[in-house]
Amino acid sequence: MRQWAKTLEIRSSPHIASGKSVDDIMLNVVLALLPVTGFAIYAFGLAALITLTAAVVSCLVTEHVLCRLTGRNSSVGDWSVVVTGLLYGLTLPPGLAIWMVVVGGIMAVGLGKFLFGGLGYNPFNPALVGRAMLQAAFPVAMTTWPAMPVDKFTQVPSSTLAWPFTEPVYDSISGATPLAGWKFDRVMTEPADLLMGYVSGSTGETCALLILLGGVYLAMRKMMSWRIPTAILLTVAICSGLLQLNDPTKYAGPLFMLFSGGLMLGAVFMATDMVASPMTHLGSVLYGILIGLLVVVIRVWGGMPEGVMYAILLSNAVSPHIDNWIQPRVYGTKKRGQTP
Amino acid sequence: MNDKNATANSPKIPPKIKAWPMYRAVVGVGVACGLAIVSVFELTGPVIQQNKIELRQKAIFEVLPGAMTSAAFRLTGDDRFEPTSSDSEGSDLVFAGFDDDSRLVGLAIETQGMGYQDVVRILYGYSFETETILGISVLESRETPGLGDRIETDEDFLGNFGILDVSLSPSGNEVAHPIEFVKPGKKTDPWQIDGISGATITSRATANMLRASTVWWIPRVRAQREDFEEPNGEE
Amino acid sequence: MVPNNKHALPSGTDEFLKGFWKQNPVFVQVLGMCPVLAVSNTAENALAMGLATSFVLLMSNIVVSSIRGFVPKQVRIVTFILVIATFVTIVDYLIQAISLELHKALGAFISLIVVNCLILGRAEAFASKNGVLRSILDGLGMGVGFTIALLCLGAVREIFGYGSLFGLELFGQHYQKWVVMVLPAGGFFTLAGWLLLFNWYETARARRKTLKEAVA
Amino acid sequence: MNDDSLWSIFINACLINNFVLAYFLGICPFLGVSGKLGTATRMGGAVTFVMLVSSMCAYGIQVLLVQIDAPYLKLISFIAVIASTVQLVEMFIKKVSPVLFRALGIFLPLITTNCAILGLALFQTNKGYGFMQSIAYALGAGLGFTLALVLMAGLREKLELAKTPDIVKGTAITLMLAGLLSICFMGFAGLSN
Amino acid sequence: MSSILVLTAVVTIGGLTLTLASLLVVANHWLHVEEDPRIDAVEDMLPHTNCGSCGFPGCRPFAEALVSGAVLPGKCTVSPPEEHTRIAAYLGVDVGAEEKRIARLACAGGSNVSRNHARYVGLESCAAAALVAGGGKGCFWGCLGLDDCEVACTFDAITMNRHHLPVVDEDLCTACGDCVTACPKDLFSLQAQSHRLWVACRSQEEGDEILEDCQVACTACARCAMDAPGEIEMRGNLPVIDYTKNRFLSAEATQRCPTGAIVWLDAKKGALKGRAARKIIRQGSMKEAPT
Amino acid sequence: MNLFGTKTFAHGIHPPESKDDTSGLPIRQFPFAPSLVVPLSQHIGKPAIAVVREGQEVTRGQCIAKPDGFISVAMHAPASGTVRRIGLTPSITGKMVPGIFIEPFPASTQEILEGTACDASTADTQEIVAAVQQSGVVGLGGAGFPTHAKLQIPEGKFVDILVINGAECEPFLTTDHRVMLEHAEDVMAGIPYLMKATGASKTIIAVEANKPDAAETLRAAIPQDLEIEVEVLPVKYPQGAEKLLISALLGREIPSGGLPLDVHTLCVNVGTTAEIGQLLPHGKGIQERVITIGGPAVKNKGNYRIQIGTPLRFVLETVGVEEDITRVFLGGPMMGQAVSSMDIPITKGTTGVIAFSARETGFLDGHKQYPCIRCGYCLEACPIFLNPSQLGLLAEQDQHERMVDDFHLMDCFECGCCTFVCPSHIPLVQQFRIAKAAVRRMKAPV
Ligand SMILES: Cc1cc2nc3c(=O)[nH]c(=O)nc-3n(C[C@H](O)[C@H](O)[C@H](O)COP(=O)(O)O)c2cc1C
Ligand SMILES: Cc1cc2nc3c(=O)[nH]c(=O)nc-3n(C[C@H](O)[C@H](O)[C@H](O)COP(=O)(O)O)c2cc1C
Ligand SMILES: Cc1cc2nc3c(=O)[nH]c(=O)nc-3n(C[C@H](O)[C@H](O)[C@H](O)COP(=O)(O)O)c2cc1C
Ligand SMILES: Cc1cc2nc3c(=O)[nH]c(=O)nc-3n(C[C@H](O)[C@H](O)[C@H](O)CO)c2cc1C
Ligand code: SF4
Ligand code: SF4
Ligand code: SF4
Ligand code: SF4
Ligand code: FES
Repeated sequence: MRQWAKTLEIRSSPHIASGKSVDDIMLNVVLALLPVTGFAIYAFGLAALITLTAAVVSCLVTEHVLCRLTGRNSSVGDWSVVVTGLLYGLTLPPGLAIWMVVVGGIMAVGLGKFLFGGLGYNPFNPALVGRAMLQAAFPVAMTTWPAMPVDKFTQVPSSTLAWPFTEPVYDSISGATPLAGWKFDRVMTEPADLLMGYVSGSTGETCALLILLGGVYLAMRKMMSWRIPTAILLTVAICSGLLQLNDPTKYAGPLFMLFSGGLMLGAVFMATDMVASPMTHLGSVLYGILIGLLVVVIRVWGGMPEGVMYAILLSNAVSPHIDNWIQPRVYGTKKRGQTP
Repeated sequence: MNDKNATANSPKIPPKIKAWPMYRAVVGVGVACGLAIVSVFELTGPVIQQNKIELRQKAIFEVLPGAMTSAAFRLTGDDRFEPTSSDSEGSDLVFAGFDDDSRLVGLAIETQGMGYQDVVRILYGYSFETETILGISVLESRETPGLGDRIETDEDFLGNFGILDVSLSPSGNEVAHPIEFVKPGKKTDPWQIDGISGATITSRATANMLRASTVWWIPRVRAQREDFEEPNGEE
Repeated sequence: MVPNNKHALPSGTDEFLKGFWKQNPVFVQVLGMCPVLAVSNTAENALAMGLATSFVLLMSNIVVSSIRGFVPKQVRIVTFILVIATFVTIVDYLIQAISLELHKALGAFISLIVVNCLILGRAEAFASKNGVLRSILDGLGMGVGFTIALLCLGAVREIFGYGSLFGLELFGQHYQKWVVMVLPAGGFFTLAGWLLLFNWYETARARRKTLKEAVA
Repeated sequence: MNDDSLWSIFINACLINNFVLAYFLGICPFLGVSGKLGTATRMGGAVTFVMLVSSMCAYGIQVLLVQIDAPYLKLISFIAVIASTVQLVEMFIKKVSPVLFRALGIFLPLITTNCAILGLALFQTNKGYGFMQSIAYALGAGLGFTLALVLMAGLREKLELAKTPDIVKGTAITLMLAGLLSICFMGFAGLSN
Repeated sequence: MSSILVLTAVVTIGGLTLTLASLLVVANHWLHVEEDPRIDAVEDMLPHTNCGSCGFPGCRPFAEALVSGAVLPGKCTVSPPEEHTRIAAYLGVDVGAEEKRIARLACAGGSNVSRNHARYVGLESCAAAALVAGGGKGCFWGCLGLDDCEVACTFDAITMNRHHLPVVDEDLCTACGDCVTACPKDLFSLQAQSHRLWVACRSQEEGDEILEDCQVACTACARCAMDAPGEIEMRGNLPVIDYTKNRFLSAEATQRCPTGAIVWLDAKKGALKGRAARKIIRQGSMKEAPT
Repeated sequence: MNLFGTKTFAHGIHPPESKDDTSGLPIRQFPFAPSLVVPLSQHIGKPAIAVVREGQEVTRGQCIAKPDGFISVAMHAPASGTVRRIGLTPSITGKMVPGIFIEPFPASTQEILEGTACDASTADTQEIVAAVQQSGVVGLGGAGFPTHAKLQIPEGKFVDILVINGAECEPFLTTDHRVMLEHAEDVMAGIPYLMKATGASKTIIAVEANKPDAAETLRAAIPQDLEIEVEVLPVKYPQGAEKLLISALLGREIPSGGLPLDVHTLCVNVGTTAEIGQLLPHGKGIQERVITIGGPAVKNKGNYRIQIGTPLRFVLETVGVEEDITRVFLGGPMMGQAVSSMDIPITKGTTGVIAFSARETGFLDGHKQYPCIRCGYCLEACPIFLNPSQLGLLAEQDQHERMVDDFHLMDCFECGCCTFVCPSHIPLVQQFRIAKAAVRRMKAPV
């Protein structure tokens, strides 16, 4: 009687999907980061390669081991931890001791991501948590920059190879980052050098053009919110412009502010980490403005020359509130948002 | 409150407030406590006073090598200095240090300024003979251990002192070369302070407060050098 | 007024020992966190703070339990705090007399022992309901538990942050100090780490227990 | 005397040396009451209010004690006054407005045993602040406390829906977050003029 | 000198405390608010730490909540268990002596005796599956076996047997009713433990056609109703047992059931099926030991 | 000509349309199945009451069940034949519902029985409503709400614009498209009934831009004396949902929990309209409907006019399916319901039968589910402006009340946009359905 002996499958609608997938998005972020990574290796040589490899590998291994220890499926395959590792590596000074890179990588994934429940639940940007921990633990090592450019590709600073838990020894006198140069000595770096990345600084932050290129690629593929970087960059540009108008000898101009330090990398790749940023469009813009303001405040009035990392982390902490506060206006209701 | 239900449910009625037990308890205990504190204060007071003086003297002797005794002086309204007791406090004090032979070694002066985290207070020693800063001692700081606190321990940094030039200009009423801060290893002139790499902010703050303080104090104390000469310190 | 359970008083040893583990003020009750975090950057400070707190705890427990009869409820907090503040002032002066350096290191936290939730908590929860002897045991136990916990934190933070323990250098001069450990953040992380260990041990023990029961 | 500007006193107490995240004051309520945003905000308000009141009281007492030259009575008078003020305010609110009491007053007992209040009184006298400076300091400290509490509450509410491992749940995760927040606040270090 | 000191101290502190005490006395007099005295009593039994770890902003609000019955004393992490029991005893309400009730499942169609029309893919939960074309089970009324009840039971009274059918441990079950709400097919109900005669099926289909989907289904043959007239009656193609006549019920009614849909739940031997139930069914799908 | 209309709604998605296979195929008559089952509940509301006995012979179009109350409609025999049984039959929800089993006479001409006609120009509102109820017409757009109940405008409300829904935004489906092309005059005949009953002064027929031929045909068929407009809207899912359609056309926003009536409009599907235009002038009852049979696993895809009550098994056997068929659902792929049993009959609400084989379904299930990464895609897709991400997180913790109270769960109409775009492949809609069911259970009077 029953012609179809075969059982059908039933599932809940919808029965088709867009085909976008988390691993796909993350893989694309890695792709977008490749030019930056390439330039970093070109500019800083083997030292950068070692730093980046150590960063990515330590993040990957931490994730895998922690997943295994807690009996979860290893989530290494979704590429997100590669993004974290790569971005984390790109924010480190090129000559950082390998063992410190590894310590920070463990912090980034363990403390920044895993303890909060893994992918999707981290309240702070894991890569920056790793960097912030390192900056707090080893401030000297984290603010010592090899002079740019390094003469030979194969040259590895002795600090990179410091024994675990020992203080690294620096072989040559370090260079100053453009921001530090401005803050402490009022030395202005050439805008062309800034743009092309021929300055000293963290591994991946120096070439603003390539970072923008990656950002545009991601934004076009709709894998990143273009609102956040735009809001950040505009805010910084406007604020610094106003300040410069006020007193050009005391305050650096928009061009310098935009293209120095970690602002580009931070605005394009790190503030946009969707997990720790608000979800609505308006929320994203507010979040971007907040980051921009904090960057300016810390850079101009703060004790440290650079503040992108702290600005992003602080805004990460604020983003749940932005999300609470700015809810989309539901169709057919009057008020925007609701108070949970 | 739904008092009917509440009282119906439980027969207990809140006790009437009686004033006397409350007074008895609070005042009684308070007075007893006051007495206890006073007696402990009485007992420990002199020891603490001694400790305080010793601590300050330790700092003075540290910044004025060779000094064996010290005396405190207060700046008066007419820009003169008069002796005062060694446990007095205030921002208008300087301390003179004397060696074995009761000869004036120099003055110790306190100054403060914003560091990396919070206000840093330091004491520095000034020598009339060489017209230099002899040394510094940190009285209070909340700087990062291992970084900011290297202004106390960093040999290179401390090497700046002893020879740090604060001589007056020929006119005698201003410091010829106010102290300057330079990046580590960039020192060329004797009035420059070489920074500490990794603690730039704190070392710069130190240099800045020294500059401000010396510019103000040195012309004044030099003009009144004789005020400090008679050794009439307490010890 | 309140039905009392005089029938099930724990033994004196238990009263003393409970503060070590079962009701450890720091790890279990999570009380008196401020000094725990603030003054545990070195083992020495931690020890000093622990002892100072224990002293105040003990003394206030004694006094509170002996005057508990004649303090009306409405002024209880004020009275107890007066007692505690007195002992804190005394400790403050004693430490100043012993060493000003130590006093500087402990900072305002000596004075803040007054508001350490642990002390008022024990005064209210225990001493005001129990006899002097029991209160002494309780105060001692809690004090020791508190000191142990402080030492746990202080030791870890000093080892990482300074490479030393009780001022003794452990790893030679090339050791890279972990500045974060002596910063405020390090305090939070270290305590969190200890709590993690504690939780992990407790869950593991609970699991073993249920496993045993299941087998039996 | 101290001549810091009111604004820098305020910023210092609120951001740079945040009472909770840099000075470790008021940790118990910070851990206890930061679970829900609404509660956190109200607790913050209550603490700020009490800080203002006790800061003024402390200023008065300090003036008095200096006059009669009895510094040794500082601690005991501060705490006695603060404790009873809090109790009085609590009773007062309870009587006058039960609604307000529900919203605010219930936090008051928690505040008596809050180090932050006493800490504020002690610090402000140690630093020798004048009346207006004391108020700026209290306001900064109170708002800083509220800020830390509110940020923490937001994070904790968010994490409530997360799949945090079991052993981290509870105080441990709150402390982790506090540590991270404290690192974030390090960004404000050295903020000046 | 020292006497002056003592005098200052005594006068200052005395004055201060006097003022404060007066203020408190006055305040207590004027500002006293009438409250349920049990709150005070309960608060007295709490540790007064005001630590907030109970989730309430202090001991008093917690005491209020306790008195109002919103929480249980165990929430307080500070006070020891003895205190908890003390508070519970003080506030305790009479539990009353009712007959023990337990949750019972009205389905015996484990995976060994029933078949599925379609394979459900998606969230692993009965509630989810039930919304997708009923879950794909051949019998629309039957248990989907995706553990919602097991998860819902906070007392671990439910375990799934190896045929994916929930089994209730009568000792552990507290009749909380969580499983009743959890089951999307409404298969659980709370029954007095003495109700031994039980229809383990909900199918409303009539006739043998249902047997193709489930071998232990009730075919509405009405033999049980005939064997126990007045105590069992057929309603909506299912036998309905009148438990008010519980005393007269016996295993007799199960004897002629061809599928074993009606069972006698023996306290010791578990579910007993009638002689007429086919052999495979008699081996039982209902009271399997959980694996 | 306005080919690419600009009127549309915010958010929404663009799934692949997949309509090319069947949109060009004319409607064909489907053969009679050897046995038909007419469920008594094919609509929202109370089931109809059978008025035939087992063994009775019935004529095609004869009323075999009468409405039970106002929110209920009549059923008509889909074929002349014998009533074999009145018993339970499976339905698309999986529930067993009572139905009338009819065995058609093999050699009958299957003439349709006519009743009392209802003339749009003379009948008054009540007569039209009664006639619609008697004709058994329910919403053919999928929801199956009795149309006459919509036409009964409550006291104090009024309708000024009637919207005829020809959007057909679901992928694969082409029934409305074909009806508009081939039965434009029926649509135009149906509109006067609707306008008369509701008092609307104007009618807008909404067509998506991917059916330009339909729009043309309709425009050409507009009678002189009626104010009817054909509006072409850009292609976007779920344009066909009445709330969004009305927003797109008129800029009116239906309040949360409200009806189109609250903004003085009424929305009726074109198929429904055509059916009314066809049945009412002859007093007939509905016994067949147009259905798209498509999907990759179907061999003879097409648009068919099928007897209501035809078992699915017969339908698929007749059109032929691939060997490895694994999944069949009724309706479009976005909202359609999966079929668990081949014995369920085609009902008035069935718009299409879509079948997938193992190849396509494999693609869907190969995806691993990740935690929500808060990408915000779902927020950007949800046409109701909900926060599906937050709702999903809450659903995982079973915080159903918060979902309802704080995040408007009950406004979700399960369009599936959020699930479609979610890169983490979270079954959001399913979670929302569970939550809604749980909330309804809780709120239901005990
Ligand atoms: C995204 C990003 C964020 C950064 N944030 C910070 C920061 O908050 N603070 C910081 O000192 N350096 C930060 N850095 C590194 C700085 O850009 C820069 O290299 C360094 O701060 C300059 O050295 P300095 O400490 O001498 O100023 C960041 C780098 C990147 C790529
Ligand atoms: C946790 C932390 C603590 C710091 N503490 C100090 C400090 O106490 N004193 C200081 O001058 N700089 C401190 N810094 C700032 C950096 O070390 C700063 O980049 C450095 O002073 C710049 O010096 P450089 O130009 O030699 O690199 C700290 C930075 C961090 C991250
Ligand atoms: C997400 C969604 C999509 C819909 N799409 C259509 C559609 O494409 N065509 C249609 O006629 N009705 C569609 N509907 C149903 C309409 O909202 C509405 O119920 C119908 O047009 C009313 O006409 P009816 O009662 O004649 O079926 C959709 C409903 C929803 C919730
Ligand atoms: C546009 C974009 C930016 C990202 N930026 C970061 C980042 O800055 N840091 C990071 O750890 N992960 C980043 N990720 C990866 C991912 O979100 C991260 O692994 C999660 O934060 C871990 O839960 C990014 C992903 C995308 C798509
Ligand atoms: S959920 Fe409740 S009623 Fe059901 S089995 Fe468990 S304890 Fe019994
Ligand atoms: S009894 Fe109900 S809840 Fe339990 S497994 Fe069966 S269908 Fe699911
Ligand atoms: S299914 Fe609901 S939540 Fe998802 S997009 Fe549609 S209306 Fe929004
Ligand atoms: S689309 Fe999916 S992953 Fe993205 S926010 Fe929505 S639920 Fe989360
Ligand atoms: S110890 Fe500071 S608030 Fe508890």
